[in-house]
Amino acid sequence: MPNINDILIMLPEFFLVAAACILLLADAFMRPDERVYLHWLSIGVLIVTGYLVLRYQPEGAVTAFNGMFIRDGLSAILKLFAILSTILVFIYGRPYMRDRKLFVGEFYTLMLFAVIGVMLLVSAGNLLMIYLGLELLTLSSYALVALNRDSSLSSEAAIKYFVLGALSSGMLLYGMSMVYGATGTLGLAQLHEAIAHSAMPHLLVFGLVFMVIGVAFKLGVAPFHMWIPDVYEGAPTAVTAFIGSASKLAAFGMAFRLLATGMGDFAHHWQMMLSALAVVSLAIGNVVAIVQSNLKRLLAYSTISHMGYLLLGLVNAGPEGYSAAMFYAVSYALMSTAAFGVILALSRAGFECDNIDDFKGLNQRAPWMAFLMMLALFSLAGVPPMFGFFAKLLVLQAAIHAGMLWLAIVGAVFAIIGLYYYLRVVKVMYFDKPEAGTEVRLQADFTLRLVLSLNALVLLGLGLYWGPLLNWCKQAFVG
Amino acid sequence: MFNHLLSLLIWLPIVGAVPVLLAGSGRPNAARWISLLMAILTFAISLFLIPQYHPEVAGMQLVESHLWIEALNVHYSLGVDGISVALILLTTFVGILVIVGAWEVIQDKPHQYMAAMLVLEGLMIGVFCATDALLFYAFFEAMLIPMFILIGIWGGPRRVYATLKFFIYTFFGSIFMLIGLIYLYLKAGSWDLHTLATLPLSLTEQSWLFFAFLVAFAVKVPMVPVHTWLPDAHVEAPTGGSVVLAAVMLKIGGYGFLRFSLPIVPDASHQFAWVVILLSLIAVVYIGYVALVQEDMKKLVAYSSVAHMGFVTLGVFIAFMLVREQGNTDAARLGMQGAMVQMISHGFVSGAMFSCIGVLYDRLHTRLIKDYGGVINVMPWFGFFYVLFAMANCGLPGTSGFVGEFMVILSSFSANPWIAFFAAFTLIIGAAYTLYLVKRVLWGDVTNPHVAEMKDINGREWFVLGAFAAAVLVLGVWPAPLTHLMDSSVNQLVQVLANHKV
Amino acid sequence: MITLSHYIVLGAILFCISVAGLFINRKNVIVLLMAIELMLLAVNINFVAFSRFSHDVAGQVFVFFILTVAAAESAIGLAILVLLFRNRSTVNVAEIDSMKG
Amino acid sequence: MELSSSILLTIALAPLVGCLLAGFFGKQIGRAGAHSVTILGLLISCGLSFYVLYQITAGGAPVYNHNLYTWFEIGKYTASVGFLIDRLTAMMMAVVTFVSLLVHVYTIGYMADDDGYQRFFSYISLFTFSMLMLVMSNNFLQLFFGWEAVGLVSYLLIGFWFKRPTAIFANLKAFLVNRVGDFGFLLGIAAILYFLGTLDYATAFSSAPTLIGKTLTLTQNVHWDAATVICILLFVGAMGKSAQVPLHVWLPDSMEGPTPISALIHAATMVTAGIFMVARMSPLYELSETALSVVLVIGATGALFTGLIGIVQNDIKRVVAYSTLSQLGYMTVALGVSAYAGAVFHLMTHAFFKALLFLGAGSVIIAMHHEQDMRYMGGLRKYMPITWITMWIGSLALVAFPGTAGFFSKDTIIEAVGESHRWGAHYAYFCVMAGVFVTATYTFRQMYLTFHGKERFTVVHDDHHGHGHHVDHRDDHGHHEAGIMHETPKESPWVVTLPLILLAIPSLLVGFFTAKPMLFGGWFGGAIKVSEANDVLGEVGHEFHDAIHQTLSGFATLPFVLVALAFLITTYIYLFNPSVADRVRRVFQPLYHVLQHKYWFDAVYYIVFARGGIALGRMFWKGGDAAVIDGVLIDGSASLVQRIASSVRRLQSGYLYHYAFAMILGLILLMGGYWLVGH
Repeated sequence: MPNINDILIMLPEFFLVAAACILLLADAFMRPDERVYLHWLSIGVLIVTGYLVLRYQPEGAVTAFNGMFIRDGLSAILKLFAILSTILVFIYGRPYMRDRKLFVGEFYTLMLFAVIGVMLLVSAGNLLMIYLGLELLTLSSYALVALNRDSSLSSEAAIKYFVLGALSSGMLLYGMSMVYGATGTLGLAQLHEAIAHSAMPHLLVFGLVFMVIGVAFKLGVAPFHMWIPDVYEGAPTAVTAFIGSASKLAAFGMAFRLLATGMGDFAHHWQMMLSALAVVSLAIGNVVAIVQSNLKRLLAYSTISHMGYLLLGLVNAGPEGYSAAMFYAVSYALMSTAAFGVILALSRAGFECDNIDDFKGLNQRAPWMAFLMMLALFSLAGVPPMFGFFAKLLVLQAAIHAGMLWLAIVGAVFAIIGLYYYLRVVKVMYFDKPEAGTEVRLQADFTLRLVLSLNALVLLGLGLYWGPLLNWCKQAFVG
Repeated sequence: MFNHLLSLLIWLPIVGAVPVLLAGSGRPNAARWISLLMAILTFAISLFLIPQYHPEVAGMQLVESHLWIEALNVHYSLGVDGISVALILLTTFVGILVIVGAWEVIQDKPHQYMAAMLVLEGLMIGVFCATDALLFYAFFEAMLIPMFILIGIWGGPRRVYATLKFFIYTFFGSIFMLIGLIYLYLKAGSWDLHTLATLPLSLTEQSWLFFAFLVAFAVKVPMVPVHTWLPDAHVEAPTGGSVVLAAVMLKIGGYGFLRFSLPIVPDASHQFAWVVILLSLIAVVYIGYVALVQEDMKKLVAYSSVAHMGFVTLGVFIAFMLVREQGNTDAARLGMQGAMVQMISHGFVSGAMFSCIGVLYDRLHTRLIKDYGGVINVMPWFGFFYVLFAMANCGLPGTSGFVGEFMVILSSFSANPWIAFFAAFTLIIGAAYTLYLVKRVLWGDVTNPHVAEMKDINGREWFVLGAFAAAVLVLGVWPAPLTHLMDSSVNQLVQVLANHKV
Repeated sequence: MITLSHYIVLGAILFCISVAGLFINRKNVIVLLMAIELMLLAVNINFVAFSRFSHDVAGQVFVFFILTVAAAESAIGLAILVLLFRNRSTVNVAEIDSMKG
Repeated sequence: MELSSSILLTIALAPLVGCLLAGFFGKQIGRAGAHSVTILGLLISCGLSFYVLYQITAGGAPVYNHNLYTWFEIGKYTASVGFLIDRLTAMMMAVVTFVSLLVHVYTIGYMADDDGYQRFFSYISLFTFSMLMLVMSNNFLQLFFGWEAVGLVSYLLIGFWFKRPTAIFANLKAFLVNRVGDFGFLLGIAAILYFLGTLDYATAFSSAPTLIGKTLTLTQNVHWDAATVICILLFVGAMGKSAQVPLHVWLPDSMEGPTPISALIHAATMVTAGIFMVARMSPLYELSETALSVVLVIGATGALFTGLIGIVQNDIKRVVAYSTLSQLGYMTVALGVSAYAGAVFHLMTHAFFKALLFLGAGSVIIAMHHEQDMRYMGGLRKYMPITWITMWIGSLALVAFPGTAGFFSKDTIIEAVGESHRWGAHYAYFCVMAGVFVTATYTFRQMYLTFHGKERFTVVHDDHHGHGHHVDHRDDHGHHEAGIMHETPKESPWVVTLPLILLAIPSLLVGFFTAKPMLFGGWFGGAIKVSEANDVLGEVGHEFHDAIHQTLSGFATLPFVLVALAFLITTYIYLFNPSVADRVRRVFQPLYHVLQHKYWFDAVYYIVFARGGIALGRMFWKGGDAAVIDGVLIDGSASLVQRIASSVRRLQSGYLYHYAFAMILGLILLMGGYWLVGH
């Protein structure tokens, strides 16, 4: 029987659900000029949720509702950073959304529901929970992508996202059904037991392939990446920032729950698949990004390659690799929020500022913004002493430790190619002369500038001192 | 202060860049003065190394070590031996001169230029101090960013191509080294260079690691055939950039060989020494000929840098032949010392040469040799310095350029007369391309009206060239202090070469 | 006698049909939505069959959730479709290619 | 009494101080200041040099050999800077400083109206410093320092009139050819360090015998005798510095420099550095017959064949230049037969009379307003008697007229070669003997063309060609119409003639007094070492009783006959029947052609090394760096990635069904992959 303790364990989620519903109602009674309260309220709600996540954080792992819900270090970290990046998105996105008449209640409530989806997903203890969390997240994301009703691009992005997302979740479900059939259970823990002495290992692997595809799609790993460039480009930049940060964390959580918690004993199977996927997405992501002219699209391809690096961590299939991968996911979330943050900060009404050429001579116009963007880009490129470098270091190390030296070398080689397109953006910002018609917004509001600066400088700061975060990630996987 | 001397040296210029950036945007002069102050301060502090460092004691001194990332057992550990001390002094010395050299030359965003220079200086010092592999790598790579900016913003017409080439080339080299380092870490459980040096490795492992290191440092030195980024980078870089690049950055390649290839993979280094020696000799001869036909002064000097750095790699790697095949440690020390002296000397000479070209460029805004001619008629003082540095560049005794090459040739003869034969070829070809340059630029009658209007060097330029000249001559006439400074460290290195790992 | 494998095969066939519908159809987005529904049904068949044969109810519970979510999903799908039609005045899949490369 | 290092330092540094003052503060101290300080410096160092010479010879001072400071000390290898003062050094110091001093004085007159006055004085003082460092060195490092430093000054001075294309071509050529020599020299030093483990003369010489039997392995089956390798490599250096065939090509061109330089550097001192060096290394050379034979043959070749070229030269300085080449050949021959003392002795006498000849030629050139072509001279003796007489003295010394300084040195060499049984000695004997005739021929020809016969220039008086125009003449000489003078030639000022007279005296007498001790008296003591077997001078010495007998018997020797023959012929041709010259030329047309083109040495070198080098460089650059490395590897791979990228991006077609298809494909691949791995 569920008891009060279960409620306490799930307190953050319950609180957020309640708050989201209240905000949904409140929004109905708000005059447009009061929306700013909604903005701050939702930020506050998220902060409280984050606090709750940290508070009563048990040692080790506890489960609620008969193992449906797991609360452990992993979930705590992922939730916290998901919440953090959502807050960042709210702050960065506000002027952008206001300029585009998108400063509406749905944005906030949908985002909150998406966050709930993330939180459920990363602490799912059961295939059913994984499905529900995933759907909650993706359904809200579809709506968010389509938020800009009058933009044909965003509706096209939405439909593509929707159809492919549905396809992938269908495949995921199909895989789940197979696994269920082979083991007769949906609980991940029981699954882990059952796999060892399963009557139909082939059926299991069959299911595993489908589930891997579901994960790969969520991560945006080639060849299941096709939706990423279009969605990144078409969606409102704020939403893109969310998809590029929070939902990547969720995807990692999902991958871990399914593959490690659930199918841990089949590691030797999915290691193969993941390393193959890693190579493909490293190649496609890094190479195709070179020829992009739209910055959001470029970042989309960079996401694909980064998820390839994240897989380098996962293939290690041990606590070391998982922590490396999580470290990578976290670092990536911070980097991409910073990069998208700059785009959001610079865009004006009627000017998306998402073409690479729009950044020409940014150093003349807004040296500080250019500097922040440069930090983000070098971090994405993985040049020390930036944060991104050490993330790469960890995953490479994990891959080599797993005896996959060749994979690490592939990663290294593609890092060189990847460097080129990040440098291209820096070159545009610093070495080119500004063009007329690309005047960027200069008077972004103070909070945005402050938070964005902090966000970008953290990339440098964490680069200089990233030990504690790594330890935190490592502790999530002890035992 | 003294127990954090190295940290101070590294971080003072880097932190000093912040006020420069803040103050500078509106007030260029403030930026200039602050950065000059920082540079001088750094130099002054670096002078404390001389009393603080005890040359007779081998091994790392002024050591600082703090746990940086205990999860990966990475330490923020610094330390210097004689070689690093010499290179740090070179860095801080050049640091001042580039700031002064850029004083009114850089008019576009001088504060950013100065800040980048200071950051670069700090990072380079960091490279010479780091005794932890990962820390070294971090500095080694981070260095690229300010240089990338320097070339890209204040460079010449093809600056974008040049700077991208520079960055990607170097990154390409070092990424494989990173893989190698990770491999070593996983084997040794530590990044500490000393631990790695004592780590037993099979010959196969060593060979792979050797080539990983070779690529990284060969690009940096640069060695043939991965040298082609250098001419482009030099030609397009602003004068200060070229000076730092030639004077200090190239040395990091040679330094890397000493810190990584020699101690960590001695057997593979021995086995493949012939590769490096061959490439070095190619650098001397082949590049010498290439330099002969350059039409761009900077390109010519850049190529001559490649040729001169050939002596560094040569001096380092003949040591293996001498120690392991003949047991002639003294000759090995001579060669190694020669390589080190060559590094320092080349720092002065090439820096001076590029400063001279900068002086000319500031007047006529062209680097093509054919646009000059008979400069001596209008710029006698400049001519004096130019001839002096040219002579140093072709290794005239009494200038620093001679010392290193002399030592390396002497010891390489002991290794194998043929090596010495090809190495000594630099006497001819080096003189040929340098003096041919001098002939076309300096001598002769005034060729065109622009040259006729050139003014002789002003006080600021006098200071820069004079400082270089002093360094070149002092080192050339009395190298003993420098060799004494490095002797015990070099000796220790040679001992390291001797002990086998397999 | 109908065995488990018959159900599985049926599910597989349905799944394949739906998949085929997804990438062979070049006409209409609506068809895509239908294909998606079909895919979910295929999954449902699997779940029910498995749960029936392994005497475990969880599978059937899962099916309920899938059905619910499917409803929500198609709702959103149709909403997006409406948007698309409003902006493009077409629902032809072959014409939705303004973002590529 | 003991020599003090302070004195020696003063000798070396006084000229350097003068150089620095004149060079850096030339403007402030002015012309007078410049020449005063430098000459003062030279006076000091010259005076002290003679004092040292006296101390060493008469004062009974022991050989001074101390290090001033350590240059580097690495393991067992040390390099120091220090002085070794024995009789050889002392004599060289005296000669160098004496000639240099006179040249300084002479320069006051010669460069009177040149813009680079201070610069010039600074240079020649610098040269004196470098030369002293060279001769006073007690180790190979410092020797190499002086060796290259004098090369540098020579480079600067040949290109002194840097506006002249010919001058800056000549100085580059001179430096590079010398570098070829230094290339060998440096390798020689390296070999010494390798075999003897030291750079110090004393240690090296004392351990020289250990070289015997040692070999240098070049390949598996090629082993060369250590001593031979060392000596030949060192001699390559000497060939460069002392302009031995085939590295002699730079010396004639070096005449582009002002005449005082030709006298000081390219006749008296620098070019003899090679001779000095070999003499200094006698303990090593004595170990290798082979090396000495090489030296002998090369020297002999130079002695004869470069002299021949002198006969067809019309430029007064070039005649002297070629005679210098030939005389250097004589010295080298002497070295080759281990008559080191003879070589050094000839070096000394040659320093005097050749400097005299050059300065005399310079004085003529002044009088002719920098016309150097002898075809436009003639009959100058009545205008400039002092120059005329002194130059005759010099010429007699050069042709070894019995009694003159040159006689003692040169005839001794010839006899020594006669005595020697070394391989190549016969060839050498022929060369030096024929050389006597050649020498006499071009010398008398030069004298007649310059001072005798009828004037071949016309004086056109016009006022607006003032003194100030000399500079212009000098700067582009040859541009003014040949054979046209604007003032009657007149004797040069005393600053010019005084050095001539001061040089004429030793040219006449020095041999007379010093021949016996220096050649046969073992005057050089330990400085020069000759093994018993090779002691040809000893053989020669047996017939040598005293200078007077020697002089008298000199009239009955074959060389004198040759000289006399040459005298008669030239006198007939150039005084009485000039047309014969042309007929002779026509008869010997091919030979004349060969000599005119100096055996095509310069042409071949220019095509092969200069042009060839440039071509090779361009090939490497365009072909290697630009085409292969950058074109294919770097930019090639970059553009390859670009191309791949732009083709791969097409997969992102924008069509939903393609995207879906991609996923299905992925599914199938994963399945298939698993299938393959599974089975």
